[in-house]
Formats: sequence, structure tokens, C-alpha cells
Amino acid sequence: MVVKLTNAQIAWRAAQDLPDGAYVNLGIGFPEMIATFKPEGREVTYHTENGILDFGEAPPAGEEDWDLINAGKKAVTLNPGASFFHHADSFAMVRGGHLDVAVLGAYEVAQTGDLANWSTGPGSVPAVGGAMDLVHGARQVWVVTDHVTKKGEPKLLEACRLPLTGVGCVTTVYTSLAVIDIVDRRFVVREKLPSMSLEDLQAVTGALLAVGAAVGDLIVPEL
Amino acid sequence: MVVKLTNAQIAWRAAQDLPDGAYVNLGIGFPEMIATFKPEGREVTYHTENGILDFGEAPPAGEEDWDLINAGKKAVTLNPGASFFHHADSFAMVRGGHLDVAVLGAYEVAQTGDLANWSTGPGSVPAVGGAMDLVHGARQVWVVTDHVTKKGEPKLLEACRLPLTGVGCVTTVYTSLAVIDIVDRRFVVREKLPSMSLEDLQAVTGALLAVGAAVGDLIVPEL
Amino acid sequence: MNKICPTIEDALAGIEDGMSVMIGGFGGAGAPIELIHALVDRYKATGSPGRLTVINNNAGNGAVGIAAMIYAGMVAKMVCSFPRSSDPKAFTDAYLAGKIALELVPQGTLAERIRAGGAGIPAFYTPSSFGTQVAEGKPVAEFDGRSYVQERWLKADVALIKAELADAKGNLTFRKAARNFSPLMAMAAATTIVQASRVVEPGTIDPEHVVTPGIFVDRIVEVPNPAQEEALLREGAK
Amino acid sequence: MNKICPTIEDALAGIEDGMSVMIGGFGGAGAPIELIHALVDRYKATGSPGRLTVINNNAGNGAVGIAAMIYAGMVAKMVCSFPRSSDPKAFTDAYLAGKIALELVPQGTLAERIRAGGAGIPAFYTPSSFGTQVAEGKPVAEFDGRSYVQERWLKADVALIKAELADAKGNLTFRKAARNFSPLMAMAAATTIVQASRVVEPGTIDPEHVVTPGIFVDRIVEVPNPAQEEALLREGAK
Repeated sequence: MVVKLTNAQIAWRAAQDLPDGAYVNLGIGFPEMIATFKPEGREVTYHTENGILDFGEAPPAGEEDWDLINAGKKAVTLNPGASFFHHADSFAMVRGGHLDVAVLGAYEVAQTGDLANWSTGPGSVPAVGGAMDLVHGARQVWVVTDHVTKKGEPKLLEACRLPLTGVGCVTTVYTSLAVIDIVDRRFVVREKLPSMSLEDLQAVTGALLAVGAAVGDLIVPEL
Repeated sequence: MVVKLTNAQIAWRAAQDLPDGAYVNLGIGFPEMIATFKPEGREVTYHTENGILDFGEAPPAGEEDWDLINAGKKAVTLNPGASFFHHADSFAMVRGGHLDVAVLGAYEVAQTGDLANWSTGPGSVPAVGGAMDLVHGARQVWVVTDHVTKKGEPKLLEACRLPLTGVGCVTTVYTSLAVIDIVDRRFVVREKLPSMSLEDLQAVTGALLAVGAAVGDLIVPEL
Repeated sequence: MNKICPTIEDALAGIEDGMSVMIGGFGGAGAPIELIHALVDRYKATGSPGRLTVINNNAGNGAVGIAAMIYAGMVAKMVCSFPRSSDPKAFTDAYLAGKIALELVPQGTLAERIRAGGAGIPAFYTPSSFGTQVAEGKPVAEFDGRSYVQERWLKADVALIKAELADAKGNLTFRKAARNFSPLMAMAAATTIVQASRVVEPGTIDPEHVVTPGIFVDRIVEVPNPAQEEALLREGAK
Repeated sequence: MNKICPTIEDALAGIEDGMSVMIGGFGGAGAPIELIHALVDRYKATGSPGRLTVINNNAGNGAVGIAAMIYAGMVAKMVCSFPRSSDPKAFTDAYLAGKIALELVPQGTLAERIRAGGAGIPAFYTPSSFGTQVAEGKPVAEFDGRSYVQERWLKADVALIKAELADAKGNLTFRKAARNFSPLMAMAAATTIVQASRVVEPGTIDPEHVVTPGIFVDRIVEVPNPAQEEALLREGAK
């Protein structure tokens, strides 16, 4: 049986691809873990929708300033060179193509790059936040996600079934089993767990997997 | 023969109508004189397109700071409570309806409120500046002008002949002979020089003059 | 042109049934708690102002701030991007019971629509929400081969915002990420009402450091040591 | 991510024939004279970059700054609102001789188009210029009974701007009304090149006082005691 990656390991793997000097927005929750695993020596500047550029780690417990929070409403700190700005300027950064990478979670991703991550359908309270802006602004849009749902159903599909967050926006998916780029409306496997065959991966994926050059081994540390 | 008002006297008359507490943009040149004649005790905050609110008089000669200028590129000073902002915020103030009054010069004004003040037609270098924004942003748009051209032709017309600055935008015209409001696409005389009959005024005006309630006397001090 | 009001009640005068009210803040940062609760108190005492449309990024948390407005029954509609919080019960219950309407707007579109309202831009195009349910019924257009959704400006009768410094002319600064939507809302509301932690003399705020120029502000009331919504909630406020 | 360049020439690297160049400044306030003249010197020495489209509120004054670019023959087109100045001979002669093209844009529309370029808004509606020659050929639309003109975003390959303080991360402040178009141009250009009167350590500029956050800035060169265009002209510069 394949031992799939933990969320921390998925976050670690995505973090390895952060370009030096990049401006990055990490979505609320799971994607936020990526900051923890930024490789040494690489400089990354984090943006949060609520109006801070270049924020740092969480403060020690008890030292929070609740006017200094990120989009997930968690307390943060500032790095030297940080700045504050209002929401329109913040989303000018997003929509205007000034971010290098945005990372989000997903309910479903389609081979076309469509993303569904905001609504599980009627009956609940819908909430979209900044996701619909982020997916159309950043130069690269990454998704971090388990490869399948809790019920074992594929999350990577030919077409999304749930309400869309954005059309043709996702560039790379980091899953618990593989790293998959979306190229010309196809899932192209860049890396997969070495313990798994391509056929195994295909079996838990809802769309045809393509292979670019060689498929690398997805190897991550114990975390 | 009627002694018409000087530009200073026209500016003085317009200044008497500045509402207390108003935010006002005075166009380059002649309209700028209005600030000189602001009635005592009335508080008016001046806006300039190039990003200053609440600027004051010109500094003494030799003490100019050429980074502290108005839209006419003249050196100004700051009042306590002044602020700087960029051009998009500055025109948000203009276009967004935050100014109470904008005052401009005119080549021609039509009874419909159309204004022509930027181009004398082909052959010269066209230049429009901020006028096209100002005429559609401020709550009141005043024109200060001689009643007729240098050749004695009417400047108040049924329809403008020169290229328009804005459509249906002018609310009041302060001329060298009269104060005329534009109401329901008609020129309505509010005041005229006492030495002049309505017929005399009509004779130098290129559109029918209406009379609202009583026509007041346009009386200004020697300046 | 002294915009300073002696009391919160003076500052809030004229807010009537059925008005639209923009309220600053993102989560607890920037929430004008004292202004909101004075309005809730007025509603409880007089039955007005009710049937309000409230515009905020969120839809209340716990039982304070906007959640208190919802519990009091004075909110008919929320316009927001993220009507969830650590404790969204006030809104969730009212919404699922059909007692409150929701206009869901992507966060960046919400910010831009408010700015457009303040800047006299009646409509603009954005890529955000193209091809999604949120864009249903909205005009779309293609520019340079890419598809965009047309969005309309958003204005309001009143904005309630929290500032750090204010002067009598209405110039404002904000505290850290409490800035968020507040400078935009100040532009987009017919009447902008500000609670400031400190009122200073005009000229005290460096003209280079003014975030909201006074032209966008109508009334200011000083509220020293204001409550912070998130801190309140963590202290267990009900 | 140190954005500081050792020399003006390094900062200006990569500006090529035919590019669009936004240049900050309104009149002489904010004109990045040293950046401009280094580019003029390069053109005179190498014949490149020529055929530039220059975007500025004005079109040069006297014989310095943008006027020097025009005299050198490196400008194919001006996009501006007011191509007049106390001494507009450089532009006027070139324009009347048919050697330079002009796109005349109302000042507020110019500012908003540049902001839209930086903010990812491909088009917006404005009342400005409706019913005038300037709006000819542009789509119009009615909103709430009022007529508006559709305007497109404006982007550029390069922005040349003048700041007061800058840090290695690209954060900027400006000096008084020298701010004008510069923060917008920094957003709208693919490469934003800044001359700063003083380079400071990151953290020196209070995060509340940053006017242009570093994300909008690519390269910075320190130019202490920069020339001020208006002052130069009044000193009789040729």
C-alpha cells in the first residue's frame, strides 16, 4: 500500500518550487504551511489580501496584536521593509499580475485548469473571500491538495462538478501522490511517489494523465 | 456706455457665492483669482488636480518649493491639515462628486450647459488637462468669463461651435455683465449690471435669456 | 468645518431605516465597535434604524459588532465576500432561516466596486469570477482575447469606520492592518462617520502620511482606547 | 532581492527601440531628470532607444527632461493631457512638423487608465469626455440614466520615476506634490525604474508611510540632490 504524503509534506514539496525573490500569496489554512518549509537562502515576500506586504511569522502566544493579522485572521509579525495598504491597492497587486505565485486548496481541479474550491453546493452558506481574484491575478496558481477526497474519489477531473472558483487558472497541482502541471489543458505528471506506478496514479485520477519528459520521483523528508 | 466688470470683479462676484465649508477647485489662470476674494469668515478648502488638498497662498518670491505647486504650475504653500495624494486619488475626488464647486474659464457656453474651453479648432496643439474631468465631477460647475469675445461676439450661445469640453455640465456663468444660472437648459438671469437693461444684455447674448424671480443688481466693489 | 462631534450619538444622527451602511474592518481589525454598538443600542431603544443593508468583508463573528446587529434584527441584507468566521452563528442562523439576504462578492471585486463608487467610475471589468456562478447575469466582454465580467460601483448612504488619528478637517490615519476597506468606504459613502482613537490638531498629521484626506470624511468622534473585536471575542465577550 | 543598482546605466539597462515609457512628474515636480538625461545621452551615443512612446501629463518644457528627449529625436509619440508649458517649443515644433504623434487624454482619465493598467482592470467607464471629440470612436454606455465613455487600461514597458526615499525592497516615498502620477506608473509598467534621493535600510520607512510598496518596483538608483526641472528652467538651463 502506498503511503501518501501528509499535508506538511505536500506543503514542503510545493515550497521547494518557490522562486527566489518571489512575491507569494498563501491561501488560508493548509497553503499557509508552505511558509514553514521555504528553502534556506531563498527570499520570498508574502502578501496577504487584507493589506500587508512582507509579513513574518506568528508572534509568541500572548504577544498578538489583533490589528496585525493575515487573511486567515491569524496574528502575524512584520519583516523590515513591510508595508500596509488598503484593500483596493492590495487587490491591484493581485489582479494586476504583480504576484508570482498564489497557492490555494481545492475541492476539485480540472485538466483545463478550472478550479472549484469555494462551494460544496446548495444548502450551506457560500463564502468566496479572495480566491476568485487570486486565481486570475498571480502569474502561477498552485493547488495543494490530497489526491482524492476523504471518500477516495478523484479530485483531479476532466471537468469540475462543483461550482467553479476560476476557469483555466491552475498551473500546478501538488497532491499527496504527485506533482502535476497543467499544460495545454492536460494533466502532465512531473513527479510521482516512487512506490507507485503511473497506472496506480491514473487509477485514482479522474482524467487522463500525460507524461512530459521523464517522470521524477516525488521524494520528501519525514516531517 | 456700460462699464463692464474687470476679471478681478468677476472673480470677486463668484467668490461671494462660495459656500462655507466648500471643497473647491479653481481652474488655471483667471479662476484662480477667486481665492483672493473669498469672503471673511467663510472656510473654503482648495483642491488641485496634481495631488494637494488644502493648499494656501503663493509663498514670497524666492521661497518657492517647485515640488509644491498647483495645477497651473505655480508655487503654493500648505495650510494646517493639508494632504498629498496621487493623481488617481485626486481625480477620484473630482469624478466621485466630492468637490462642491469647480470654476473654469470658457470660450463658449451653451444654454444646455455645454462648455467649450479647450480647443479653438484645428491648427493648434490641443491640450485638455483636467477640465473634462472637473466638469463632470463637481456638484456645481461655474464659468467665469467676459460676456463676449474680444471681437464682441457672444460667448453665451444656443449651442457651442467650438469643440466641447463637456455636455450639460455648467450650472452658473459669472460674466462681465451678469450672473446667469443654467436651469432646465435655459439661461436664467440672476443678476445684471444695473446700468444695463435686459434688452441690452439680450443683445450681446447668443441665446434667449429667461428671467426667474426678480433680476438682482450685479454690484461689485472697485478692485 | 470642524467635523468633530461631541458624542457618538451626534456622530450617528440621521441613520434611518432601510439605509445602506458600509462598515470598515476585516475580521476584527478595524471594526468600529463603539459606533456599531451605539447603533444597536439605538435600535433596541427605538426600533430604528432597521432593515439595513450592511457592507463588510465578513458577516459578523460571535455576538459583537456586526453579529450584534444581526442578532438585534436590524440587518436585512449583507453584502460581503466571506460570511464565515470562527463563530458565524449569528449570520448563519439568520441566513438559513431566510431572515437575511446575502450578496456574495469576491473580495477584490468588493474592494474595487467600493473604490469605483468613491471615484465616480460606474462600471469596470475584472477577470475575477468569470465563468462562475457569481458572475451569472452580469455582462461579460472580451479584451485582448481574455474574458472579463462587468461589475458596477458600490455606494452607500453611510460608512462607519475606525481610524487611529483624526483631525478636525477629517484627515485620517489607520492602525496597521485595520486600514483594509476603511479608506475606500470613506470615499464611497454619502456620509462618512469615523471613530478615532485620538483627535489631533490639523497639521499634526504629516501631509505625506495622511491616508484618508479630509474631503472624504463628514463626522468624527473621539473614542479613546477602543475595543478590538478579536480581542473582545477572545476575552469571551457575549 | 536587492533592487538597488550601482549606476544609472545599470538601472536603465534593457530599454529598447519602440518601447513605451511612462515618466513620472507633473510639470517639473517629480520629473526624473537624471534618468531621462542618461537615456538621452545613451540615445545620442548609440542611436538607441528611439521611436519611444512617452506617457506623461505634459510634453516637455524648455529643453530639459522630456523636451530634451524630443529634441534628440527619440520620441515617436506622446500620450498626455496637456502638451503645453511655459516653453512648449520642443513638442509644438515636432508636432506641427508631423514628426511626433499625440494621443490626448483627459488628465483624470489618464491617471485612471494607468491605475487600471496596474490593477488588472482592462476597461472602465467614466463620464469624462462624453460627447466630445476626445471620445470619438470609443464605446459609450448608459448607467442609471447617465452617459459614460469606455476607456482602456494603459500599461507600459518601462516607468521612470523619482522618489524621495527608497529601500532595497523597493518601498518608496515621494516629496510633496512630486508624488502625482508616479505611484500609478510604478504599478502599470513591466519594469519600474526609480531614482531616489536617498536609499535607506529596509525598515527605515514606517510601514504606515510607504506610498509605493516594493512589489511595484524593480530597480532603484540613488541620485542624491537631484535636479528639479522647474528650478533648472528658472536657472536658465538649455
